Amino acid sequence: MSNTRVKFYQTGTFTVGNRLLDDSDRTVQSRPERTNSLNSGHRACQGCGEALGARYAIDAAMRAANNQLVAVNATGCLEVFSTPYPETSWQIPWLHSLFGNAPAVASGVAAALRAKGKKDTKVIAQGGDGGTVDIGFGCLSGMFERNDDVLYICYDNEAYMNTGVQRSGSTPAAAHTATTQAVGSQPGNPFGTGKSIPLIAMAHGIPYVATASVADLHDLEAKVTKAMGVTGARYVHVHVPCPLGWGCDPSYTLKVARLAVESGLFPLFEAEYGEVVARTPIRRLIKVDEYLKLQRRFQHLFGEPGQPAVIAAIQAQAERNIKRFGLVEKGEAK
Amino acid sequence: MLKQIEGSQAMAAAIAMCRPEVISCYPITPQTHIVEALSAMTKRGELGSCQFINVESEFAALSVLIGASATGARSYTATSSQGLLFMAEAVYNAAGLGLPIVMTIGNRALGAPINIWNDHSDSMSMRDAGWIQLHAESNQEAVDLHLQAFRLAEELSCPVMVCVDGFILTHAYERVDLPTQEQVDAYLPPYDPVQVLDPAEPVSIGAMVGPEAFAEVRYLAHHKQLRALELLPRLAEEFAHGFGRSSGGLLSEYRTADAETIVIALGSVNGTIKDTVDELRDTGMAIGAVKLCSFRPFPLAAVRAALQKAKRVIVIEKDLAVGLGGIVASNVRMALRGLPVAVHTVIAGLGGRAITKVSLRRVFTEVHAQSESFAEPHFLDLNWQVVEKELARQAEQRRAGPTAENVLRQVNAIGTRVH
Amino acid sequence: MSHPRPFAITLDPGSSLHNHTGTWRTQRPVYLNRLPPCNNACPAGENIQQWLYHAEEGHYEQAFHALIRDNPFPAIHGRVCYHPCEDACNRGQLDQPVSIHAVERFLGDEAIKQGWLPPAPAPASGKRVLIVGAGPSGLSAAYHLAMLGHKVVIYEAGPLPGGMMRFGIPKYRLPRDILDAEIGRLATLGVTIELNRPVADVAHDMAAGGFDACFLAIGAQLSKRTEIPCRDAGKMLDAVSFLRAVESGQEPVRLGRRVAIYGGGNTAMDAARTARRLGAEETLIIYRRDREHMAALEFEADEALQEGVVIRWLRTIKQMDDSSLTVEEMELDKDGWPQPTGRLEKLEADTLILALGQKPDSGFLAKVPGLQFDKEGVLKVDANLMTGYPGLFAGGDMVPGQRSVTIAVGHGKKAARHLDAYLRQTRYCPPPKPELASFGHLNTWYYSDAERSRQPVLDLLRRTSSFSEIHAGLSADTALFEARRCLSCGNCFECDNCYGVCPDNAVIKKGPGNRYEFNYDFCKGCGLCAQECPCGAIAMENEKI
Amino acid sequence: MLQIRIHGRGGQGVVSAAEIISVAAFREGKHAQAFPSFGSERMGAPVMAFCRIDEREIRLREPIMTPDALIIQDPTLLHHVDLFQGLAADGYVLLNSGRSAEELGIDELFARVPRRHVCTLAASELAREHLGKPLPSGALLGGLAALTGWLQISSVQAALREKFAGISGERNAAAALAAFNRTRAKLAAQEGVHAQAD
Repeated sequence: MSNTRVKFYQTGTFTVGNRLLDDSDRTVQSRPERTNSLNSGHRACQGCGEALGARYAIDAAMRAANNQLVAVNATGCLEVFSTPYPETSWQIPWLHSLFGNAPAVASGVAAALRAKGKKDTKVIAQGGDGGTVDIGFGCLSGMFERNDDVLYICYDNEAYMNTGVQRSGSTPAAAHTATTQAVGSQPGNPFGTGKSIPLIAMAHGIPYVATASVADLHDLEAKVTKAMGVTGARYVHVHVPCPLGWGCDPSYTLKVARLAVESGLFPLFEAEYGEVVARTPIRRLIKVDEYLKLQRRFQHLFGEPGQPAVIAAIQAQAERNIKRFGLVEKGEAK
Repeated sequence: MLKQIEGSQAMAAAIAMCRPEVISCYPITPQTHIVEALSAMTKRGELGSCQFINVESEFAALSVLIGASATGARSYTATSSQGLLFMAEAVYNAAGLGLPIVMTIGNRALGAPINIWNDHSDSMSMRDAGWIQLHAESNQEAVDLHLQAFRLAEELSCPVMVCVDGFILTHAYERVDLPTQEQVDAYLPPYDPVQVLDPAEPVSIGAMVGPEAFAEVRYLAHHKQLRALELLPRLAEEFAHGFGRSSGGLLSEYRTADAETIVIALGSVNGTIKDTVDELRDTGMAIGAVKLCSFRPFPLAAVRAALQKAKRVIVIEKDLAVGLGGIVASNVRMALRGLPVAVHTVIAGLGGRAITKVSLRRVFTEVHAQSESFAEPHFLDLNWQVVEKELARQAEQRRAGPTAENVLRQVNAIGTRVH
Repeated sequence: MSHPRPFAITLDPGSSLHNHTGTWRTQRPVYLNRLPPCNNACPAGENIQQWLYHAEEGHYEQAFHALIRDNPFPAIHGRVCYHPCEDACNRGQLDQPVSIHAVERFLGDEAIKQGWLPPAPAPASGKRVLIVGAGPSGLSAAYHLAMLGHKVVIYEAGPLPGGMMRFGIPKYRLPRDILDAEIGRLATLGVTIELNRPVADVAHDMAAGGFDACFLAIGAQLSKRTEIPCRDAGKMLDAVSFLRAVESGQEPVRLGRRVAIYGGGNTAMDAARTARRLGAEETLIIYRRDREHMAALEFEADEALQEGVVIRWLRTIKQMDDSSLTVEEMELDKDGWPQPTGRLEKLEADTLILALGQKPDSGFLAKVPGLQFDKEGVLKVDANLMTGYPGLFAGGDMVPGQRSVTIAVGHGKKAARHLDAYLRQTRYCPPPKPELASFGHLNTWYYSDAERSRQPVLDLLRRTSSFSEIHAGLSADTALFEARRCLSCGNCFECDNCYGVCPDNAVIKKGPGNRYEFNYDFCKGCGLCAQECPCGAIAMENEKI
Repeated sequence: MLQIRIHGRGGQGVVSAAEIISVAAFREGKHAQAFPSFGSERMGAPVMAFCRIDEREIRLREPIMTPDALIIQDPTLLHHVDLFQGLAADGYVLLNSGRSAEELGIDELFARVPRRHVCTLAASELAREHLGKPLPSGALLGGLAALTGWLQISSVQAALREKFAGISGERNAAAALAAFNRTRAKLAAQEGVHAQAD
C-alpha cells in the first residue's frame, strides 16, 4: 500500500475504507480478513489510542510479513491490559520481559531466528514512550547502532500512564501530569524538555525512521509496510492519545491526534539513513490552542488569567516544526 | 585431550563444543578472556551459524539471550561483579520465564570501593534469583560443569550460573583434559524448548500474574530447584561414565570418614584447603573437607549427611552478609539444625586477599583445639591494627574522609607485596 | 509441543475473548439513517442521495431508475429546476454544494441517449383517470397513476403537451427535443394525450369518458394586468401570450427597436431575454422594487444582465406614449415596500411587455358543486390535493402555494398517491420523516477537497442571437466526479471508519451493501465510531441500567 | 614441587613467561600451574607472575611466597620492591642485566643463596638482536633452563613456538637458545673462578 493520497471520490483515502478504491489502495484495517493481532476483550480504557495504534501497526506488519511475525513488548499499559493471567489478547507469538529491555530482547529473537535460518520470520519490538525514550533508551540505541533486523514501534502517549500519569521524557511542554503540577512560574512540564527519539534514531543512521499518528491510518499503515520491507534497524514512532492521561473525552481520541498533526506539534515524516526523505503535509492548518483546549492537562493555560505566553511558546514550537519539515504546502492547507 | 591451557580458553573450548546458537556479551574483568575466545571462534566459523552479539551493557547482554532462548536458541553469556548487578533485573526475569540460559560468572568482588579481584559477593547477590549456581574448584571442573550446566538447564528449563573464581581460575594456566566433540554431543542432546516463539503456534510469554496465581508460580520455581537436587548427582554420574572422571554433583567429601573437624567451602580455595588438610592429617589431626559444588539449590540433606558425624564445622567463605556474617555458614547451619555440631564462619579472600595454607592451618588448628577466643565470624588475616586506627580516627573527626583510601595509605604498598 | 507450557506466565493466543468488556458500557452506539437535506428540500420528493449513490459507482441506469421513482423528467429538471436541494446541500458549508441538477441532467440525457424506459407498471387496476392539462403536474400525475396500474387519459386544450414547460420556458433553457423525449416516454406506459381538447364541463366529461376520478392541472395561464394610460394598446402585450406566440411561431411578433418589460419575476427575465434574441436593440426591465426584493432568481437576473438587458429598479410606469414611458421613482419604506416619490422621468420604448404574474383560468369550474376559489380564481384543495368535489383532485399552478415546474411535478406525484388511495378506498399515509442530517452531524475532515464542476456556457454572441441552449451538460467524467462530491449526509456509505477505529474490534463488517453491526459483547461504548463517522450515521444512546 | 616467581613491569611479558614455563613443564609430562599476580595490567606497573611445577596434581592456589627461583625482568625494581621475599635458602635468581650481580649492588643476596645460584643475563639485548624489540622473556627462559636445569631447553623452545605463532616463535626460540648457551658458559666460567678459589 503506497501512502500517496487518492483524493478521488467522497473521502478518497482519508477514511479507513472506500468501496471504490483499488485493492492496493485499501487499508489493512478495512479488510474483513485482517488479523486482529490484538484481539477483543483486552482491558484497555475506553477509547484507548494505544490499543488502536497497536492493532493498526501489528495488523499491517502481519500482512507485510505474511503472518510470520514475532512481537516483543516492553512493560507498560499495552502489556498490562493485553495479558493479565489467565487471558491474552495477542494472536501472535508475543514475549514480555522487562520495562527497559524490549529492543535487546528483540535483537535476541532476531539473532536466534538468524541462527536457525528462519529468514521469513520478522521481529517487532514495541513499547510506550516511557519504555522507549527513558528506561529502554540504552537498549534501543544499542539495537540501532548494531543495526539489528528489528522494527521498533513506540506508542507515544506522552507520559507514564500505566502508573498513573507521571511525566516521561516525551511529555510535552506545559503538560500537567502527576509529577509536573500546573503551578508556579513554569506550570506543568517545564520547557526545554521532551526528547525526539525519531531525530535521535536518525542520528544513528539507521535505514528507516518514521513518525505516524493513529489519526492518519493510511499514512501509518504505509509506513509500517514500508518499514517491514527494509532490513536492519527500523523505528516507527506512533502518536497515540490517552483519554485518561490527557483528560479528554474517549470519543475524541482520533480528533485530538488529528489536531496534533494539523497544528504542527506532531510532524509526520520519514527518514532514511539519517536524512528526511518525505513528510506528510498538514491538511488544514490550525492554531495550537484548538488542540490544547480539548485536553484537561493543558486546562491551566486557558481561562482567567490563563497563560498566553506559554501558549505562544507552544505555537512557536509548532511553527518551528512546520518550517523544519516543510509541513505546509502551497495551497495544501485550507 | 590433555592440554596446558588458560582456564578461560579451556572453558571457551568446552562452551563451543556445546554448540551455542546465540552468545551475547559485554566486557568486564575477569571473564573477558572467555568471550573473547568465543568471539574469535565464531568469526572463524567454528561455531556454525552461531550469532555473537556485542551489546551496550550486561543488562542488554542477558536481555538478548532472553529473546534468543525464548525463540529456541541455546544461549550463553559471561559476566562478573558489577556486571551481574547491572544485569540483576534480567537475571530474575530469565529465571521467572524459565529460560535455560547458561552464564559463567568470573567471580569478583563488588564495589565500592571498586575492586577487580576475586571473591563471591557477586554471585551471592543473585542467590535467590531462581538460577542454579554451581561452583568450580579447578579449571578441569569449570570445563566439565559447563557441559553439565547446559544439560541441566535445558532438562529443567531453568537458567544456570557456573561460578569460577576470577583470575585464580580464569587466568590460570594448568593441565585440562578437554573432551571431544563426539563425547559432548553424546552427553548433550539438541535444545528442545518447552515454549518457543513460533508463528506456527503462537503463545504469549510473560503474562502479568496477580495474587491468585503468583504464589503458585513461585512455588513451581522452587520445585524446579528441588528437582535439580535429584538431577545433579544423576548428571554427574552420567558424566563420569561418559568422560571417565568425576565432576560436579552436589558436593564431594575429602578425608571426612573419621574427621572431627570438617572444613566446607565453595570454589578454588578447596585445593588449598585439601593441601592443608593433608598436612594437618600428617600431624595426626582428624580433619577433613567438603567441597560444595551446588550452592543453589542448596543441598540441605547432602550437607547434613556429610557433616553430621563431625564435632565442628569450619565454613570458609569469600563473601560477607554485612550485618550478619557468613552466607554459606547460615545455609550450613540450616542443614545441621538440631545437631550438636558447632559451625564456625571464616570470612576469607575478600577482594582478592590471598588465602594461604599458613593462615588456614592456624585457623583450623585453633578451631580444632576448641579455643575459646575464636571469634564468630572470624575474618581471616584481618589487619586489626589498621582497622582500629581507622576507627579511632573516625571517632575523633566527623569528616574522616574515604575509608578505603585511608586504609590503603596505611598499608602503603599497592600490588608490590605478595600478600 | 510435547512439553507442558509454563503455568500462568505463558498463555494461549486470543484467550481474552472470554472477557466480555461490553459490561463496561454506559452508552451504546447505534446505526441510524438521517434525512439528507437535499431530499428534504426537493419539491418533487426525489431521493437524491440514493440516485447519487448509484451514480458515484457509475451505475447510471440504476441511478436513473432510482430517480424516476419520484420524477419522470430528469432531463427537464436538470435544466429548469431551481434546485432548492443545492441551497440545502451541507457541502455548501464545506466548499460549494454538489451540482445536483447537473448530474440529474446528465442522467436524463443519458437515458434519452440510451433509450432507457421506466419499468413495467403495476397490474391494471381497471380504473380510469382523467387528467385535465398536460403541463408538468398533469404529466407527472399521469406517469405515477399509470405506474400504479390505472388507465390515464389527458385532455390538453393546447396544440402540444408540456404546458408552461413549452409555452413559458424559452428554448434556450429547455430545448424542445428534450421536452418531447421525456413526455414521449409516457406513451410507453399507455398514457394517452388528447390535444386541442379543452374541457368545459368536468363532471360531464368524466361521466362521458367513464372516468373514476380526475386530476385538474390547468396551470395559471391568465396574465395579471394593471391600468396604464396608453394611446395605442397594440404597443402593450403580456408576457405569457408573448412567449406563447414566440413558441408557437404563428404570426410574427412586432416589437420595434426598444422593448420595455414591466415586472421583476422570472417571466419578466424570460420575456426580456427572448426579446433580445428576437433582435430588440435595447431591452429594459422596469421593476418597482430593488434587486434584493425581486421575485426572479439571482442567476436569471445575472444571465439577463450578461445578455445586455438593462434593469431600472424602483420605478413604476405612470403612462405610455408613442415611443416613450413616463415612470415614477420609488422609495422603499422600512418594510421594503415601494412608496411614490413624485419624481418622474421619461424612458424610450416602442413596446411594453407586462410580466406582472399569472392566475388560473378556472372559470369553467364554477358550476362544479363544492369547489371553492380565491378572488384570483385559485382553487382550494385539502392536504391530499382533493377538491370539495369527491374524486376531483387538483395541483400545480392552479392551487394555492408557490409555483414552479418542480412543485407542480411534486403535486402530480402527491395527487397520484392520494388519488390511487381514493380509487382503492384506502388512505395514503406518507412514511414519517426521520431526523434531518445537519452539517453538525458530519465529521467533514474525511471528505476530499473537490471543487464543484462547472457546466460549459454558450458564448454571449450566440446567446443573444439564437435560441440555442445556454448551458451544456457535464461529461461522463465530470458527472461521476460531481456525484462523488456527495457527503451522503446521515446515511452510511460503508467507509469502514467505524470498523477500523474501534479499539476493541467490536464492529462486525457484513460485506458490500450490508453495512455493519456492533458486537455489544465487547463494545465499551467509547463513542469513537460515532465521532469518526463522516456522515453522521451513528448515534450514542444511554444504556438503561 | 618447584615454585618460580617472576618480577617485572606490565607489558614486559611477565605473565607470558610464567605460562610458557608451565607449558614447557607440561611437555615434559609434569603438572604445572601458572598464574599472574591478578593486577590490572597497566603498562609499567610492577607485576608478578607465578609458576609451580610438580609430579602430581597441583591443588594449591595461594601466591608463591617461598619461591625456589626468581626471575627479575627489570632490575630497576630492585630498590623499591621486596623482590627476594621468601626466597628459599638454595633458591635461584636470574636477573635481566648486562652488568654483574656485584655491580648491581645486591650483595645481601649472596648471604642468602649460593653465589652460583645467582646469575645475570643481558636478555633485553639478546631480545633486540633476535626479535628487534626488548622483550626479554624468551631469552630469560633459556637462561632459567641453563641456571636451574629444571627444564630441557628443547621443551622451552617448543613452548615458545606454541605460545608465539610463526616467525616470532622461531626468533624467541633462537633467543632462548642463545641465552641458554651464554648462561651455561657464564656458569662454567664461574665454576672455574670458584675452583681456583678453593
